[in-house]
Amino acid sequence: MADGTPVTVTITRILNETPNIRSFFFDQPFVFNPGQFVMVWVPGVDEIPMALSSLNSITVQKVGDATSALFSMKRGDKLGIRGPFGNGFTHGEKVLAIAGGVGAAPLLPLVKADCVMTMLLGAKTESELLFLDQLDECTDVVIATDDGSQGNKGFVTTLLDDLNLALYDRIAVCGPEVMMRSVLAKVTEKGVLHKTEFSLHRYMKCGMGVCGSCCIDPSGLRVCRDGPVFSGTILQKSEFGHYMRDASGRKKSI
Amino acid sequence: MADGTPVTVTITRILNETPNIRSFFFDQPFVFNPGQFVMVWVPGVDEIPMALSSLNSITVQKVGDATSALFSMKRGDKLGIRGPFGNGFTHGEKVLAIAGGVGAAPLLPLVKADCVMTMLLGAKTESELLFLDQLDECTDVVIATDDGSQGNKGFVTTLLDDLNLALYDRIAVCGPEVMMRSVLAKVTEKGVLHKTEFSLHRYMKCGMGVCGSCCIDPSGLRVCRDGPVFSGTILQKSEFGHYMRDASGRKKSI
Amino acid sequence: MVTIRPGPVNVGGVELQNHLLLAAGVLGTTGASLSRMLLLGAGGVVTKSIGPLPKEGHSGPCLVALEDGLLNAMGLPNPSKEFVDELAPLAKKPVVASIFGGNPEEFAEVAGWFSGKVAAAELNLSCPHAEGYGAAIGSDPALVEACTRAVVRTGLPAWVKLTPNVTDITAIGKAAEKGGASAIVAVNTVKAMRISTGLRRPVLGNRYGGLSGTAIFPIAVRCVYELYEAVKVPIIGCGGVSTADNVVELMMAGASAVEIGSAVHGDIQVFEKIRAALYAKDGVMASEIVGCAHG
Amino acid sequence: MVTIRPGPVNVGGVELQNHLLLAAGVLGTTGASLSRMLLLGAGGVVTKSIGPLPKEGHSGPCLVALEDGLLNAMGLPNPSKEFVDELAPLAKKPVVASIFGGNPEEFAEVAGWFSGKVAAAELNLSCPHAEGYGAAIGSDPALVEACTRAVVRTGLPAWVKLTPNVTDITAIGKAAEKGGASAIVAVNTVKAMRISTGLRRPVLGNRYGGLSGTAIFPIAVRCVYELYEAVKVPIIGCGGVSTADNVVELMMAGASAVEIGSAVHGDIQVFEKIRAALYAKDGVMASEIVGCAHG
Repeated sequence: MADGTPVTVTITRILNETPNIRSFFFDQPFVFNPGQFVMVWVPGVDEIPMALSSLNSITVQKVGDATSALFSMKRGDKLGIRGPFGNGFTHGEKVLAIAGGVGAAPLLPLVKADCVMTMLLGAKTESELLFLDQLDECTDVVIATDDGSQGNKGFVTTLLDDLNLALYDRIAVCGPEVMMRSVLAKVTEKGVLHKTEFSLHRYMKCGMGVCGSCCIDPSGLRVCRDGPVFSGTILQKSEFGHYMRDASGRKKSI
Repeated sequence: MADGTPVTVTITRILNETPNIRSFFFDQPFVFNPGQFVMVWVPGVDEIPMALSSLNSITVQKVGDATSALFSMKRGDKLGIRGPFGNGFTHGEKVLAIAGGVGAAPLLPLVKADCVMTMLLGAKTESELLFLDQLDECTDVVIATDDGSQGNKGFVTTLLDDLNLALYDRIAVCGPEVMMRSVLAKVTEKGVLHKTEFSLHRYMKCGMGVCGSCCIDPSGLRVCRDGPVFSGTILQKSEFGHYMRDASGRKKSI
Repeated sequence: MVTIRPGPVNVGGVELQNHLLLAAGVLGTTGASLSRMLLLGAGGVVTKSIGPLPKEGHSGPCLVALEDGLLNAMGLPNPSKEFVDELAPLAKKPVVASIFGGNPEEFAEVAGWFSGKVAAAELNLSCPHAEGYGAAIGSDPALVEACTRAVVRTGLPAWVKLTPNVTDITAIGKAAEKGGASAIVAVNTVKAMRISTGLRRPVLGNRYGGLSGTAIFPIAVRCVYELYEAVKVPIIGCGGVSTADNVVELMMAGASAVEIGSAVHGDIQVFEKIRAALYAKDGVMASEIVGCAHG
Repeated sequence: MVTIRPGPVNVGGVELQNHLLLAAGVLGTTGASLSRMLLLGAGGVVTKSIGPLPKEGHSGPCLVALEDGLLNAMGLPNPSKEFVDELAPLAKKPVVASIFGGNPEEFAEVAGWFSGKVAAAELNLSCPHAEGYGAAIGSDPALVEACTRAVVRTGLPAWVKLTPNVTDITAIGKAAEKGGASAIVAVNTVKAMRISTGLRRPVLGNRYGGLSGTAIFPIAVRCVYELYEAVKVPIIGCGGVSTADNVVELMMAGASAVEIGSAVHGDIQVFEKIRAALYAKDGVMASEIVGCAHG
């Protein structure tokens, strides 16, 4: 179908990236900007937003019904893909990328686009560091793990203290919202909030700016269409880091 | 509306061309090829196919309900126009045009396009010769009237005998079907059938090749879309000159 | 794209040349026009709807093109019995006579004229803009059943074309099946209107009309899908089909064949084009995909 | 183009800032989103439909874009009573609460939560894809009348949003009027389906959904036109409006105001753009064109 209905793709390869994260490669490429996402339809289960980790792959952490169903799929199985949707990261020349956990997925194409000078990569433990080899080939990676099994012990945020942030024109952040909120506090403190963009996760139904399920307070901006990438300035006085809404629209704390 | 629904036009001028024929000029031009027609909607009455006699005019003979209603309209009144539709005349360099009565209407723009060497113009009587002055300015007009009140006495067909038909690359014909059928016979006899095109009139409902009310036998070609201009070759073994169909689809003799 | 292996197509008692039929009301006014459409790749043709008496139809405008469809109110113009002669050159061809009437007797009368001369009769119980005919009858299950039965008695396979302008199309489909229909055709046009803001009146002479074309394709898919779960007789899909993938989609919803109408406005070669894209020697059996989107 | 002279707009008991309302189900899930749409030029906003209990809605896909419309089956996701708090910052603004329930009692209960806090309640008697709600109730005149009356008793002006998926929409409109409706909103989405031929199943998680957008505009015009000849209460047109001329067309059909939904998919600035094109100091009075395409 030539319209906005799902494109059928066939899974060509499945890579175990970490104990809990897999990449699914499919047989059709999607032209996209780093940070854009697609709606992934797992037939008979549900449809979920996923960042593209390359032209023809998504990288997924097992967290719920749909991702569990996805993890049970095999090479040759089919998915439906709508998109890409959303805005993606603003282009920069000298980018600092900050990722936590599966948040490295939308940042990998940014790194491969050869504009990222430094990447701060965080995870709970060594085995959960996502895309380390690929990132290492393209940029200067600095690592933090909660348990200190590799790199700095502690949160990725702490790595910011050792950098000269004046070197960078953009700062791109993706990871768990608690981690992103602490990055937001840190960049505010360091006076570089205006350079910073965060990729948000919110429950979304339509993915194209119509249903309103992913609107954030107090701006009413739509994560799926006006985002998912927002400037730190917009997020500072917002629900970001405090609460989000579930499928019914009820607020839940982060 | 940007689609194929009627364009509303306002009548800016009404010209009495002959005792029974008027031109209605409107406030919007329509880009067209000579021989194409528009569907003219007389609000509250009916919609009828009419040749464009210029970019912004139709020239109409009073023959039925819709044309009578049109004749009662005044400057400032509004019409709906769909089209232009149909194919129009094939381009030629040295064209002979043959018109009978109101059949001069679609031929006028052809003459004004400066490709008509000679025009044969016929009517019942002098006062019914349509567009004589305008035609005379642009081309060599030869006249026939049934009553001999101007030009040759008799049918326009007889004028063909005095012409060297080898001079022309195309012959464009429009007029009453009986007259056109006799032209068809004459050009066949003279061996120039292949140069000849006739503009047909048939009852039509949709004007755009869907409903089938104007299809001709035996080809099934649609006058509104495959025509209204057909080569003499196509028409020779056809219903042309013999019968047509009424609004219900029943055949009626010509 | 899913392609279909060529093979014999027999639907609702009619042997078709492929899965694509010319829909009623489109280029079906003369025998010559129907012949042309068969030559241009239609696997079967349905005639203009024929009624008990000649009708001239509504005053114009009768049809306008919208961006994504056609809006028409022809008013069932037809030459009545005279039309039978039009079909003489089409003997043995896959021609289906569309018929209408105001009651079962009229349906039987008109069907009788065509008995032995066409492959089937398609009951127009669905035209949304002709008072006392079409949808006026087609939204009443008891009348649908009675009209269908009356036509079945003439010996012709009875195809029943349904209107989508009802609260529950499956109730009408079941009534047609009960009356002995050989096939159900779903759907006719959707009742609609456009207004000329310049002239401050509806654009159609009849004011109300029927919407066809791509705009209604999702409605046709839904109706075919609903009917497939409600009736056992074959369903012929109709409504906004303009590509081979549309054909496959309607078949997956449950259609055994499809009718194509408005798409000839875009391109009179549409049958040939869809046929070329739809069939392939290494395609799937049609029976594999009919209704496969269920369950 | 016909333009309208700016002036006060009071429809169905609600003072609007212009003739253009944000339709229910579109960007109406949070108070912030509704505020944004008012800032972006909507003359009034209708909330996401709120029901007696929180609902998560259907599994996805829930909405797909077609070439000429949107197809959705959200499944009435809503936070229920918690939603009342979302509207606190919108006090005195032209906010209409869309509400649904499975019976008159539930409608009354939900309407009661909003009494005094919104300008009106819009009864969703028309959602085509939620079992036991919406169109399941909205195709039964007696239930429509009872639900309307139950909401009227809460003191809120009751707007009743109708489904086009019925044989006769005027019967439903009359029932709403009899129940005391302050306005009728016509129409909700048209029941439809698309199938993924690649995946061989309906594209929506709920299989069936509702079609909106330009595809259904001619159906909306027809329904408004029919209702205008059947009821006396004001009609609010809805369905596929995306231009100022569409607004004028629905008003000529009989609408006193219009709701706009799917067009925000193309452009979230659509209210501001239509407003800029629709109003002019030398325009006609709105009252001159409402229903002018009749008679």
